[in-house]
Amino acid sequence: MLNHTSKSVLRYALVLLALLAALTPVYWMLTISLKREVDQFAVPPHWFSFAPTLEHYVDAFVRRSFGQYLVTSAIVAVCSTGCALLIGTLAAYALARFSFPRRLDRKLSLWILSTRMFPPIVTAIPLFLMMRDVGLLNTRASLIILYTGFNLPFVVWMMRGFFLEVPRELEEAAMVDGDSRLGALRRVLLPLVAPGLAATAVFCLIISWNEFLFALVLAQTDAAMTLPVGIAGRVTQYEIKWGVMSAAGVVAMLPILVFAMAVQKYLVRGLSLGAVKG
Amino acid sequence: RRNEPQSGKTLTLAVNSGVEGDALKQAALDYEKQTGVHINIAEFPYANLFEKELLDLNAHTGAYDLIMLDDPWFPKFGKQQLLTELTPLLESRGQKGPDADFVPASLALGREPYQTGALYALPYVGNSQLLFYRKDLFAMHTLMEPVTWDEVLSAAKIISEQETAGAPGGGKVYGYVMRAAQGNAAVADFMPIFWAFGGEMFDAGGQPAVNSAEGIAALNFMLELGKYSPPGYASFNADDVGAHLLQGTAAISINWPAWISSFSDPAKSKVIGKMEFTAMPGAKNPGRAEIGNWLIAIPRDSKNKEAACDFLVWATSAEQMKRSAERGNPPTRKSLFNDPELVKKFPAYPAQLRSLESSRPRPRTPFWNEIENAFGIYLSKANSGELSAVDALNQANTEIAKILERGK
Amino acid sequence: MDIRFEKVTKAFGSAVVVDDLSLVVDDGEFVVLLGPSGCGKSTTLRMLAGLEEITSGEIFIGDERVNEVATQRRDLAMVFQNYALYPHMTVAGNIAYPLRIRKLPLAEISDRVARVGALLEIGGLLERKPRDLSGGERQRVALARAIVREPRAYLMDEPLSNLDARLRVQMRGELKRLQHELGTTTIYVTHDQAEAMTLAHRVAVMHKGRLQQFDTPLTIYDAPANRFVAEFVGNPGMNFIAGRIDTATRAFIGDKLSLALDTTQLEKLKGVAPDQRVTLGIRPEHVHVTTNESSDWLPASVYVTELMGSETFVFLNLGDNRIIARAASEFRADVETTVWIKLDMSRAHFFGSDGKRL
Amino acid sequence: MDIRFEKVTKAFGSAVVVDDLSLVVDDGEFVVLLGPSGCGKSTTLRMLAGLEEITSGEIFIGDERVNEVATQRRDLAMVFQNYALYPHMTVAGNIAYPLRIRKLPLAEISDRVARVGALLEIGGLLERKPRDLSGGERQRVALARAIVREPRAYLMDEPLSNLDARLRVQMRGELKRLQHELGTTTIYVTHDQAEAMTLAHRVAVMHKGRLQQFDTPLTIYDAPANRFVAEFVGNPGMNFIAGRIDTATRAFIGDKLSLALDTTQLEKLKGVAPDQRVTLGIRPEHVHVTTNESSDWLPASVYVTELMGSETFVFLNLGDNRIIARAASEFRADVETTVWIKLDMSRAHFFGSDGKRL
Amino acid sequence: MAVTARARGIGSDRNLAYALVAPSVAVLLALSIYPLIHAVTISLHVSAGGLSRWSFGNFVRLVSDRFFLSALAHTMIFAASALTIEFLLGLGLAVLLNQKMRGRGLFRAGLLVPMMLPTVVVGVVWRLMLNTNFGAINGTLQGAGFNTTGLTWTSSPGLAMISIIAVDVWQWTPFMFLILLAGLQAIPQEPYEAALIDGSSAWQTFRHVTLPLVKPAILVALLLRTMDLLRVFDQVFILTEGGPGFATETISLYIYRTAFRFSAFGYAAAMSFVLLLITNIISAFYIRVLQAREL
Ligand SMILES: Nc1ncnc2c1ncn2[C@@H]1O[C@H](COP(=O)(O)OP(=O)(O)OP(=O)(O)O)[C@@H](O)[C@H]1O
Ligand SMILES: Nc1ncnc2c1ncn2[C@@H]1O[C@H](COP(=O)(O)OP(=O)(O)OP(=O)(O)O)[C@@H](O)[C@H]1O
Ligand SMILES: [Mg+2]
Ligand SMILES: [Mg+2]
Repeated sequence: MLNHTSKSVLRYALVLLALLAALTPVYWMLTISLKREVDQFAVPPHWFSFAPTLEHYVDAFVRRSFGQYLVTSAIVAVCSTGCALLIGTLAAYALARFSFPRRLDRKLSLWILSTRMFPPIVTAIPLFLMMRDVGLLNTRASLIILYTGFNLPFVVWMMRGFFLEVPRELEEAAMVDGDSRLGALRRVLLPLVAPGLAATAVFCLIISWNEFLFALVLAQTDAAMTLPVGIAGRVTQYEIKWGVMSAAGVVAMLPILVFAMAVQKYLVRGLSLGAVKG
Repeated sequence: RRNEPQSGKTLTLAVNSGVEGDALKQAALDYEKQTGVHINIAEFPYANLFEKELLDLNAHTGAYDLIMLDDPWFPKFGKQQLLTELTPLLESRGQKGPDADFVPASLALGREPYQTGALYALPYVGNSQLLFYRKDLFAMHTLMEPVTWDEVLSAAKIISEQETAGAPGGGKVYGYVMRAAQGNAAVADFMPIFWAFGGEMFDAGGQPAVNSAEGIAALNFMLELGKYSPPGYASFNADDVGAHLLQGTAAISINWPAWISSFSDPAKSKVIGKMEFTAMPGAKNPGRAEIGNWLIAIPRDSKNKEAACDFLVWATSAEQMKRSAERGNPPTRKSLFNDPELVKKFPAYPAQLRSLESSRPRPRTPFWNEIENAFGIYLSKANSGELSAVDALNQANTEIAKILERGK
Repeated sequence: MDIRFEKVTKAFGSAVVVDDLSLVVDDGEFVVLLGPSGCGKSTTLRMLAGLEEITSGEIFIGDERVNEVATQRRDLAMVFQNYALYPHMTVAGNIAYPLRIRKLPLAEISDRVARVGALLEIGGLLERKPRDLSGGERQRVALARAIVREPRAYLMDEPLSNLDARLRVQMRGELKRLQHELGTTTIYVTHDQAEAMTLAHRVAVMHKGRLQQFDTPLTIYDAPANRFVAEFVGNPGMNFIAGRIDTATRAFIGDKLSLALDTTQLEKLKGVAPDQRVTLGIRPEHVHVTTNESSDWLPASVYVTELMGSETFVFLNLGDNRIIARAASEFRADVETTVWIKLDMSRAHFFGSDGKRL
Repeated sequence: MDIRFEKVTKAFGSAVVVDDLSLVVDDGEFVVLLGPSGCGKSTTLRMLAGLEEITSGEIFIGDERVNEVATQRRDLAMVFQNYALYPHMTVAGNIAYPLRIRKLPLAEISDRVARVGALLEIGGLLERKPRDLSGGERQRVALARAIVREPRAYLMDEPLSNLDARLRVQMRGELKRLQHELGTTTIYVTHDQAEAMTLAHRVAVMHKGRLQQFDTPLTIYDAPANRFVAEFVGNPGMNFIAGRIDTATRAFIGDKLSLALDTTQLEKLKGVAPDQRVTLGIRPEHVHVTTNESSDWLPASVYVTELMGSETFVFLNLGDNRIIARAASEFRADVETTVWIKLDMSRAHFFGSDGKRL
Repeated sequence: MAVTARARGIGSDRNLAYALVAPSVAVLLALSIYPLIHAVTISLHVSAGGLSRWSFGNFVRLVSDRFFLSALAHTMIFAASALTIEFLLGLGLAVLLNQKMRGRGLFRAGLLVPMMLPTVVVGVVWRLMLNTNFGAINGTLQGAGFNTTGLTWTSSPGLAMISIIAVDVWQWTPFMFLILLAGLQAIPQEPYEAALIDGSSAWQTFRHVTLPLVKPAILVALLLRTMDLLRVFDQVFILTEGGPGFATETISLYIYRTAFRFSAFGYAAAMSFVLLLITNIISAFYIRVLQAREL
């Protein structure tokens, strides 16, 4: 309450500083995507005044098939995020709410986590061979499956933590009211962990959206080529196509940004207010 | 002709995303129009293309009917028998082999063993290093086109010391710009000097000999040259070098022909018409460039070898290669280097041909990647001042020895 | 639906909180669970609801053994001691929830919600979120959520504890009516004497997880099975005077006092050995007190008086016993002064040294 | 430390929940806030504690205007109606927290915690987490956390609501003693008649956010300022009989009844116009009832009787008035039978049509 | 209050529990078992002159491999520094943006942007900005009149490490921020009111109420971030390729070269197991220290 204003001024100052730090490079990237090569290296750099050109965007999305990569990326990201959230949340719920015999739940949680510890570089080849043998090589399906796998540990651990935070009474009430466990999960628990769910979703989406190595290994033709691989292709043997990469980067960023904007409103104060006495 | 390519067929190409790939892409479109054979191009970053192809071919997926290879990769593919021998396919077309128009140095790259062995790939892009320099500055300071490394050094010295504000935008012009990033970059810029100073990777017994007296002299010379290079060159790659040249902040460098067209592109270049290109300078030995050709081969597991071969022959034919040349890729055919139209467009072609014919491949060992990596790290360390030339080369030598040891 | 607990025990780790509980609640009966804080009342309800696993023993609803039956299939309605409202739903949403799950037609749902809302005087709050409610309002929402359905049984854990006296009397009446109309078996935890007395068909008194007495309210009050019940039920609880029975003088001999016993009482107390310690219990309302001296009344000194408005509690020192008398609201007496009291021996209770009623 | 509310108003959006409240609590005074559920008691405490912004008006603690003072610096201790325990701390941790942050020596902390724990009979639970406690135990932890300190004032929001009668009487005593010893100003919200009567120096009765009466418990009980107070305080509340004053017959005339008035009363009622409606109020304990006919008593028919054990409430139809009489526990009468009642007119209250006391 | 006692599996529920975890377990098994077996076998093979045989050679080679050891060291330095900074910054921002303030939504979304860019792009953009001679940073500094000689960001061994740490911090602090914010949001209001009443200062409240209650989120954040940091690949690969010299070579980079460039898969796998072991130890440590309640 006291010196309310001065406090909030300070707060704004700090936040804006952080924003500046976060967004300057992005703005720079934006300018690069609109600059001709000569201007990109100008010293001192042109932050604001330069002759903009859409050349690089045209190059990326008209001359090259980045448009198609974008679609593939979108499909893969959305599907894998969806799957991961779905099955991961269920598992998280079980691990948070049931006590398995012989501490099995503990072991499971740890194992699930550990699947994320192995460096992907080494698993890439066996997975490549696996996909070859099941005939999924060079398909979007293969990427969806893989990314679901990558995101699962995260989803499970994240959501498990949030479930543990929710007063158990609420669920009990739901079940006494005759709701099935899953019904209670859907109608009571999930709305209450919306912040966690939102954060998790954003993160999963980002991971699958930007994954590079496996996309590279599993794609054989444009059929399954994702945006990051396409973008990386602009680092050529002799030069780096800064403009095209930035242009693609800008475009790649937008969908996620929109999504983040959309879900961030769920990042609101936890709702267990007034729920239970104690 | 017996196997007329029947339309409706599909070929899949793995190409390097870059000018070479783009050229082949264009060609593919034309080919499709002509023959109705659909050509499916898969572009991959240069940094990963090798791994990608190796993995895929080893896994026998048969996904690709044709692949582009940078020549240093070839020994690995050759040794592991992953490619289709071309001669039989050519003979089945009534050719006894590749025609004589190919530059021998380039064609030799596609044979395993080198020069003498069976033919597995045809050269498509005839890169070999050139010495780039700013003729305007050279003229200004009354300097001759350098033919020895010492001349390069003194020229670099003079320009560095005098052109402190000569760059567009008023910056300093560095006499020389080299790339000493670990790995490929450092090695590529070092090899010409190394060879010119009489160094050899391996002695007669096949043992590593980079730390020979000549080697040490060469590296010391490189460091000397480094004094006139922009700060931080120890981490430079081709793009940094290109940027410096295009921005007019450096006067001399070793680089690849692929850059030549850029200098006349106003969207990129601040030095239009000021660049000159020439063959490698020499020292104790005559100058020899490192060759860096792009080859095209047919994987063993391709299911359309015939059709693939048809395309290969077509794409490397004189008239197609001319189109690719017009798109900025140095050819691998003598006839094209001497083609008046092209020479008019690319005045450096004579120089390039000379350089190409006298060029040397990187040592042809399947462990080249590993060796280049280790060697490059120490070269880079020397250039960044972490190690003295002697220590760097000694350590490099032992590492290389280890690698060969493991290979046995 | 009748409910049976058979030798039910619940232990958290080593701590036994419900101990060998056997209890039969008849169909349509209204049973009140009474007991000190922490004696295991909520746990008992929670086991019945299937929210706590039963350590040993069996629970039956009707003829069905429900030990392994999942909560949602037991079809019970429960008012949680700590409300457990759904914070993200409006009051209406909270109340409607159990109906929505049963896929009732929307019209009926809103209709029922409105009715219950009006009944519990929260009709005006239906669109609020729980966090915008007062304590008592929250409690009423919790109650509403339970009574909006017609389950096999109601379990209510101190459903009125946060309501004001007036509202509580009123709600009490409504619950009684409701339960009477529907005839739904109800188990009801309360700490409020009046609720227990007015609502219960039978009262079960628990102590340290053990059932002490299970009988009609009046019996519990007028014939407590042991000292604990006698002291716990009634507010203030029963007075106790230590002493022994002297068959010779046909009297109860305590510290500095001797109280004559009538034949029936002597009959009851025949079994008691002369030297055995006996405790006499008598309720405050059976201790008559007056300020003006009167023969054959006992003198006692006033320790303190508590004015309740409607009545006055007089704390007295009688010998080395401290006893409480209920007096009219007009009664006044200064501390330390001597007053005269009379114990209505016809209403006296006697307990053996084991605390059991004699 | 004395506490002053001056014209304090609190509105949530458009809803005014505390309305122009002015109240002065003297230093060391024990004030009980009484009022129906949702009348604004908790909000009042929360404003005093600085947990709710004040919409208008001023609050003073001592001479300091605290409207803008941050909660931490008001140095008050509060028992929250919903406990608000720290879920991650043990009981001991919860109780110790206010001391720990005041950097008291560990020895003293543990010593104090132990003392308070013993006092509230949660000594055995100190190592438990709140989630492993029963409702009453949680409430006691909340209480312990407040009384472990010596703040400028205690704010207690129904601190005993979930405790059993016995424990409540006991805690009541402890709180009274504590407050007496420390002389700490205390504002205490309760719905329990007995607590209000026994603990309070003064009782503030609120209704719909407005202060109705602020006076000593007995005054509140014996001279309620208006009908609301009269009905709200007392359990069951006061009986009301509508009628008018007939100065000629010096009597109160109601439906089928006429009650003689004495001079003092007539004095009081002089101002009342003959035709003006007047309400007579009389408390159940001042309605004497007997089954055996007696002259000059009024006949009334029994509607229902409620047996409380210690006493019996008799609901009667007197003309078209429903009145309640308090009778001894032995009193029995069947429904519909006629009984005879006598109103102790000396204890009658009269209220004008505006509900104000005459 | 957050009641987190575990539901006692009642009857059919236990089967439900298994049914719920089954899909996740299935997917992860499918994706991890085969690769693991594969990795174990190849790591226990060395190929000498064409034919390969069982041997511990790869693991023996580890201890004598200078490149490996220094790569390990680099990775540790990198991970430790980046993690610390990211955690502190992320926590600070989360706390900052946890309170109500106008435009909070935009700020939050804005702060997440760095994480949304494809890593390749991040690498490239920073590489461009950090460029010693043409980079925006040095350029702007010079413009502001600073002397930037010596600020050869990615080009000198010392600065290069700092540069890649800085870039990682820039890109991944939002991750910490996001998770911790979500964690903070899940904390109920009541304990805070109690803390105010008990007179605890903002800091004390943070220390004694907020931190303990947000532990689960912290745990997850640290765990996942650590794993990813220890496996860091893309950024470094684009930014410095491990250079100059070997200054910023991380384990993953080295594993990558070994596996793909030099086709020494066995040795790469062997190195991976070391990394796996380290990650395991660290994770176990976190869990022991931070596990708010029984797992
Ligand atoms: N999860 C638990 N772990 C350990 N002990 C527990 C747990 N839950 C409850 N208890 C203990 O069990 C006993 C009975 O708890 P219960 O809630 O049934 O009491 P109660 O009769 O409802 O008391 P109240 O009237 O205060 O609500 C209490 O002493 C409590 O401390
Ligand atoms: N955040 C809020 N928004 C809107 N109305 C509110 C809010 N909080 C409380 N109220 C209303 O203010 C009124 C007073 O609330 P308060 O909690 O002070 O009541 P109370 O006297 O404590 O009642 P109880 O005895 O039931 O606790 C209630 O009607 C409640 O609905
Ligand atoms: Mg309870
Ligand atoms: Mg309240």
